Amino acid sequence: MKVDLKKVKPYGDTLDDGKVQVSFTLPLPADEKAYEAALLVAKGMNLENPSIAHQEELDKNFSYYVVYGNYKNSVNYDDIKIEAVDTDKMDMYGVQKFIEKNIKRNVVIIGAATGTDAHTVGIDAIMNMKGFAGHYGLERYIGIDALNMGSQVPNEELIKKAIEVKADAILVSQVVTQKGIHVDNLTNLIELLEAEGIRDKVIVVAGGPRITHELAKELGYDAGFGSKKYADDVASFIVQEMINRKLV
Amino acid sequence: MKVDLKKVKPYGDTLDDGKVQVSFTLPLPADEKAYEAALLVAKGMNLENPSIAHQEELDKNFSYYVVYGNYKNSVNYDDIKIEAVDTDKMDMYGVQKFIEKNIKRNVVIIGAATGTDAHTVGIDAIMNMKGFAGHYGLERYIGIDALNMGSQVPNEELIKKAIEVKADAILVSQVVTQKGIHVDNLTNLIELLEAEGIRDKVIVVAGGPRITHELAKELGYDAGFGSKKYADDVASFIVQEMINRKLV
Amino acid sequence: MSKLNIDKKLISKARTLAKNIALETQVYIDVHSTLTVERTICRLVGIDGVDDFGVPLPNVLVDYIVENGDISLGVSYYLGNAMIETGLTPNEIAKNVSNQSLDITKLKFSDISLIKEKMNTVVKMYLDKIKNNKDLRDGYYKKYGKKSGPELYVIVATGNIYEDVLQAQAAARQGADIIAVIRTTGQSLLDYVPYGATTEGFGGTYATQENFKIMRKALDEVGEEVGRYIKLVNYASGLCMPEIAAMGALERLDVMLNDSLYGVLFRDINMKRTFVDQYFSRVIDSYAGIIINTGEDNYLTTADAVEEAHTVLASQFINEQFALLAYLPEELQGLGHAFEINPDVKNGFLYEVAQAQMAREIFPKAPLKYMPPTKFMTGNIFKGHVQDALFNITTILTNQKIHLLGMMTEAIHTPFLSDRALAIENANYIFNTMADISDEIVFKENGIIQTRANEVLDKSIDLLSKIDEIGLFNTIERGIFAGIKRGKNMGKGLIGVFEKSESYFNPVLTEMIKELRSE
Amino acid sequence: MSKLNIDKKLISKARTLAKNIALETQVYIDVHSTLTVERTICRLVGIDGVDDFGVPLPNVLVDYIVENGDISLGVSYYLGNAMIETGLTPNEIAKNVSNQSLDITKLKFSDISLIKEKMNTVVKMYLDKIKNNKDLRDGYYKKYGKKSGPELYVIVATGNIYEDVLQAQAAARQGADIIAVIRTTGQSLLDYVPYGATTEGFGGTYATQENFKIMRKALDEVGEEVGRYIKLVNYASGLCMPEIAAMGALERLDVMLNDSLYGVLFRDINMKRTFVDQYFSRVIDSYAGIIINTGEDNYLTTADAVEEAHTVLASQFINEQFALLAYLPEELQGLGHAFEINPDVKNGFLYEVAQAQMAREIFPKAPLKYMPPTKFMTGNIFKGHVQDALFNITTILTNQKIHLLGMMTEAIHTPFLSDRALAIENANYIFNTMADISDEIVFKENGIIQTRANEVLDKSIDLLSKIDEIGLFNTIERGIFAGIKRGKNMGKGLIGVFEKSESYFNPVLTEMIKELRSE
Ligand code: B12
Ligand code: B12
Ligand SMILES: Cc1ncc(COP(=O)(O)O)c(C=O)c1O
Ligand SMILES: Cc1ncc(COP(=O)(O)O)c(C=O)c1O
Repeated sequence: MKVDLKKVKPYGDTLDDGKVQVSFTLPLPADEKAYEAALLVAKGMNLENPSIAHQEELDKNFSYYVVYGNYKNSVNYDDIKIEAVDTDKMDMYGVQKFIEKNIKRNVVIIGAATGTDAHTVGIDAIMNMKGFAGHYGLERYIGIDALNMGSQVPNEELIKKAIEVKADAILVSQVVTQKGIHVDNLTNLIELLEAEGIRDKVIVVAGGPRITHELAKELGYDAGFGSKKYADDVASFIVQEMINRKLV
Repeated sequence: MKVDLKKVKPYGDTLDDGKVQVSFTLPLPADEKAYEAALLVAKGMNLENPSIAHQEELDKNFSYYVVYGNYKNSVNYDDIKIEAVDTDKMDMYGVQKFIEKNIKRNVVIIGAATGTDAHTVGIDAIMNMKGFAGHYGLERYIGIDALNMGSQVPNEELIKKAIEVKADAILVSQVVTQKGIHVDNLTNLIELLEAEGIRDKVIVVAGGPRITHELAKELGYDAGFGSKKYADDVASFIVQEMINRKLV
Repeated sequence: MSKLNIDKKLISKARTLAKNIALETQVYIDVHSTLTVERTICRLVGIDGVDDFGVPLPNVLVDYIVENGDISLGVSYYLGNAMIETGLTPNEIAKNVSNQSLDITKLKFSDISLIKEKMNTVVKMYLDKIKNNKDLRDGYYKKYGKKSGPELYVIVATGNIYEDVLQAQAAARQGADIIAVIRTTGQSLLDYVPYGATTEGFGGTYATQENFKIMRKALDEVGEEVGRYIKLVNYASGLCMPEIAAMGALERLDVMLNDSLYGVLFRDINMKRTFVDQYFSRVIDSYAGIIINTGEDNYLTTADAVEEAHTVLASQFINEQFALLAYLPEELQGLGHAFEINPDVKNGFLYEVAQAQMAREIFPKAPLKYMPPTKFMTGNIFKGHVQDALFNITTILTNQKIHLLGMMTEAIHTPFLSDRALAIENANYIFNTMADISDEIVFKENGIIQTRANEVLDKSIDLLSKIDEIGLFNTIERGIFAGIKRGKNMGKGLIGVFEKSESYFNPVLTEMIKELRSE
Repeated sequence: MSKLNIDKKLISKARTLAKNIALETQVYIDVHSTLTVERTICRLVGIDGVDDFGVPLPNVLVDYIVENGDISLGVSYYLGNAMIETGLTPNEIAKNVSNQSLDITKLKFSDISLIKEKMNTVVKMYLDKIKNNKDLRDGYYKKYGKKSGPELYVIVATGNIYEDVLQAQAAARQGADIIAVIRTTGQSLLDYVPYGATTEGFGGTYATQENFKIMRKALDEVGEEVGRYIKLVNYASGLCMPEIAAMGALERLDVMLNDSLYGVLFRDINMKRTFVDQYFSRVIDSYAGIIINTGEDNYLTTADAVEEAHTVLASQFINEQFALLAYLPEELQGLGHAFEINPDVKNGFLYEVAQAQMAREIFPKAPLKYMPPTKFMTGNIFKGHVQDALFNITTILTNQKIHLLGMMTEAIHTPFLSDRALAIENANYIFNTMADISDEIVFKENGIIQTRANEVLDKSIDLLSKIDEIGLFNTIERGIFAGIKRGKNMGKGLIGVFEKSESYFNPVLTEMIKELRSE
């Protein structure tokens, strides 16, 4: 099987068949006209031969659809440039050595789940001694002073503390994303940092299950880390970025 | 909640949020570049803010995605015209009365699962005495002579028999649709009927779980019946169509 | 008949330890009040509405006393007196305080027994309203009958009460028995209750009295349609626990999340504050016939469900005793637990069954609240739907009562209309195809399930003994529940706690207890 | 230890009845042969390839004898004689017949004992090849060990053998233990076996020897990689049952769908033809160490699984006896059954468990083939995934062996790569989280499960008695299995059946039986 990387398509059971599965609800009663409307939605998703596998009434005026179809466009894989964190990944020992060799002083990192977000497990996974999934947390790193402020920390308080402890990096965790609340909250932090005139002096990193590096960059952060990222990922980034940005 | 029927969108938990769920496999390893490719597929499906909920390796060079996003187009419900069977639906007694009153002789209907298709349950549901899901089959109808030829019947044999018994209607069941085998087989029947010069003299109906009325019409059939259609649906159609087409 | 071979003596032992723990804490509770307790009294004598800045009148009044009077006497003292002096209703008094036309701290003070008498007449009026709600609910049950078997509980969380209504009604039609309106993320830390109908929230909808009313009406309507009484749930735990309980009582809510330990551990609310609040709010729940739900399930979202199962059980024992101290009968004790073992654990399902069956047998009359998998749900919605199915199986196998439906999209977003429908379908399928399974299946003598249950009970007794020794406050300070440490004098809301003066009185509490005792 | 309290005497009774039924049918079988049986002999003496019109040489040769000689003597007679006369190999002979340079019916005929001797030497060569395959397989098991617990069986069905390979290897890496290559829809009715590697099929891929070889190699490779022996399955039942069995034996397939009743009922194949074919093919399977799979599961796709459960059991008893008559030990009898009760049936899951446990206890050594829900799968893939999960649970609870994974898209299409992966994940999750459940759980004395199992057994005995009375041929004529009626002299392939002449001989069958008996 030879995939044409300039024209990658979804794969069902045969190369380039373009098969995708889709499901959605329409605010329409579950009748034949709504069935047709569902097909139109599928066609609007650029699906050829859309086939409604399932139509179900969810309520008088709501119907649910499971659809299969063949996606007719393709993706040029060779053209994809990813906005990825471009520093090298090191393990804990690597980071420690890097600090010893290149920074020669303790790196101060402060972190919190901010705003009304009460999800601490993510930021704890990054910062607490014991770490997560076999990756030790920043508190364990020799050469890093890690301060975890916990959850529901207002941006103002976080910044105050960051100034107080002379933080090199600020870690922000945002888990709740309903109605874009994380975007508002993350944007607000950057604005406050700029107002304080210290945006350039710190590395600011966002994280959470729905955070992508791309989104974080867009919002003015230096990096963003999503699921399956651990202390070593973010530590590697911070120490190298400190050198790159001459923040040592 | 007031739905704008000229601009119907999928519904997640708020009117017009456009939320849809999508899943597909890409013939690419489960890495960050493929993640990006998956986002591009989602964007190509006209999804705004696509978010990859899940990326999973299926094999070295295959990765699977579950994506949520907001469909940005909409459907004009008011504009939808459905290609639906437009005769009235009657129950068994209605059909029997209709025959007595308007046709005044027995209607002969022959049916089979054709080609290599061995699925009999569908055609049996329509034809056999006991019927299906509480709808008696055609064999029970007074005024209908129903002949079920079973499965794996070659088109040639079906036609031969139809001529022999002077069938008013031919019912074809097609359940297997892999690689479009049903389309080939259904098309072939119509060609043979035309070659025999009897296409105009019979009503030809297709059925099966993936058959839509639209598809059947396209292939030259008088009607198509999918899931949740029973003997009464097709009988109603046949007897009225006989009158419309003056085949009495 | 025990399927687990649990020694009854051990259960009694655990109960005794828990009772000691609760009684010791109650000593503290009895001599303290809080600002939200005082505001609750305001609400239960009819003070409602907001001032020009949107501040609720109960806050305006209580804060006024804090600043200008002596709150240790309690708001009732000032209110009762003002009623005598001005002849106004409590709400009129609050309004006048708000627009500064009345200074209730500067009035002439009548004899305390007269003040109490005055307050009592108003209190009775509002308590009658609550009793009336209870009767109404009982009436519905008479009319429709009660459901046997697990009750399907789903959440709505759009942020917009009107959208919530639409989805709640759809869910009821699909088969849901209980609807919870999730609160917006920030609300539990607000030291006031927002006002009016609201349409903007994040991951949930504001808990306001008006929103309660709107949803109650919608559920009564759809209940009529489907011929079932649909229970309504909201969340009291937080800085306004008793106020929200009171609102729930007034608007005929049926279930209240009401647990101080949850607030302490997961919202960093000060423990003194919330223990005091919890007591009053649970008395209100009891009076109103509201089932409480406790939050032990949450422990397992941060701590490991295999390792820390005994902390859940220990906490349930304590919560039971706190509830009993607040005159809340077992039938209203929706103790929490959860299906949160890592799906990769070998025989994990057997441990889940052991835990669930154990809770069922130890708290036989309690309408246990059983929470679905959340922590190990991922973006793989298909696998997630199966995780939820195993949770559903555990419920029908062990006769759980309040069954919170798991959503396949748990790791992604608050439920879509379709997520909820699929979840209901999942549960209904399983509850029907396995209808009599709990009666059919016996566990092997000394097998994995029995052994596990007995181990967890043993460990919980060890833990309760330790807590009994060091006290509940110290236990929390040392991070024994859910691995989370909270200081006695840390956390939100400590500032609202005060010691009652000798002549302090809470006429609502007194009257409710009097009636509850005589029942 | 029976979990079902089944009376052993009843089981023996059923076995005796089934034995009578099979023996009676065997009388017919023993005196008949068929064209595909003869072609099979050709294949097992090395005749392979196709003529210029694509007709397989075994067909060319056998058809030639039918037209020009006396087929009742058997192909071996002509072949052995021609070898003596011409000194050519069987394949060379077939080629010469095909290009009309040799007329084997017109040769001088040697003494039959010489002919037999000649044939036997060639036969031995090919049987050694098969034995060698068996040793190879045993070697792999020694190397990798055998899996305890259920084996995950998935299908590939792209129509293209190379695409199938890719998907089969992916499935093995994901955790599949057994790969079946589904045949294209038309093949079972072809009276020849297609030739060479093929890339076009509908709902399946042609079963050809070359395709078998390609897939076997691919599975050996991936097996090496994952450290497990991956079993390969194909379908023999149909008009070429023994030929395909022979091909499977030559290419080291591990499992063969091999059941005449399936062909009769679901492919309208003539019963006489396929009973004869089945006997020879099962002897081949036995000789090659190939597990057979029977098709009782299919009954429930047309008949009701609650009403007709006993027909499945009765048929299993009969199939067991047919297998034993073909020297196929219990360890190779993959008797079929299925999880096909309507999901809307109250306590349906308990009935499924009863049926599965019953099959397990009645056929304790057989590697039962357990089929997933298919009939009641719908386009609702989410619900379907849960139906499959309950099926997985039944398997781990009742110790099934060959576990055919259900696909959430069963009602829609043959499996996508991702469908298969999700199905494997579903099963692996359940098999691990419930690993020891079958040892943990006991069924209530005289509960729903026990009662159901005993009822089904009773009804199957009634049915077997009736069949014993009227004979198997008549039973099928009356539509007693799966509600499908088939006439003795109707259906496809009757024309290929012939009575053996007195001097007829089948050296392959004779030699195999000799060796199998002496084992
Ligand atoms: C546990 C949990 C809770 C616990 C939190 C306990 C605690 N102390 O944290 C409790 C029960 C209190 C809770 C409450 C609520 N929750 Co909650 N909760 C979850 C749950 C089940 C797991 C989250 C978790 O712990 N994941 C494990 C950690 C390790 O993963 P993670 O956070 O993604 O972190 C990793 C990476 O993202 C990264 N990372 C994270 N942060 C950072 C920061 C930096 C700088 C870096 C570098 C990396 C990084 O590193 C980590 C390791 O890889 C999820 C559902 C789910 N299965 O995901 C819902 C979920 C997150 N909760 C949700 C909601 C809405 C709430 C509530 C509002 C009500 C409700 N529906 O339950 C309340 C209120 C919360 C509030 N005010 O914030 C929603 C959010 C929906 C959305 N997309 O907006 C979810 C998705 C559930 C749902 N479907 O409704 N919740
Ligand atoms: C039962 C079954 C079988 C039985 C058939 C027994 C029999 N005697 O019919 C057996 C086991 C033999 C079988 C074999 C195979 N099957 Co099959 N089978 C099914 C199954 C499970 C149910 C089909 C069924 O009976 N439905 C119930 C009937 C009542 O529904 P229906 O056919 O849709 O009919 C209704 C309507 O469509 C309509 N209708 C139907 N025909 C007509 C005709 C007219 C004129 C009208 C008016 C109406 C009408 O009326 C009916 C009542 O409403 C489906 C999966 C599923 N759950 O759907 C797979 C399925 C149809 N089979 C499939 C396949 C591929 C096969 C096989 C090739 C191998 C395999 N994968 O199993 C073989 C070979 C079949 C062949 N040569 O044709 C695929 C088809 C894939 C595709 N889209 O092409 C399916 C979808 C399974 C899958 N995912 O692989 N199968
Ligand atoms: C006991 C209890 N109270 C309250 C809540 C919800 O509180 P909040 O609104 O703070 O999220 C929960 C949530 O799971 C709970 O378990
Ligand atoms: C026993 C048996 N043989 C053969 C088959 C497949 O046969 P065909 O290739 O004719 O679909 C099946 C299918 O399910 C079966 O159960």
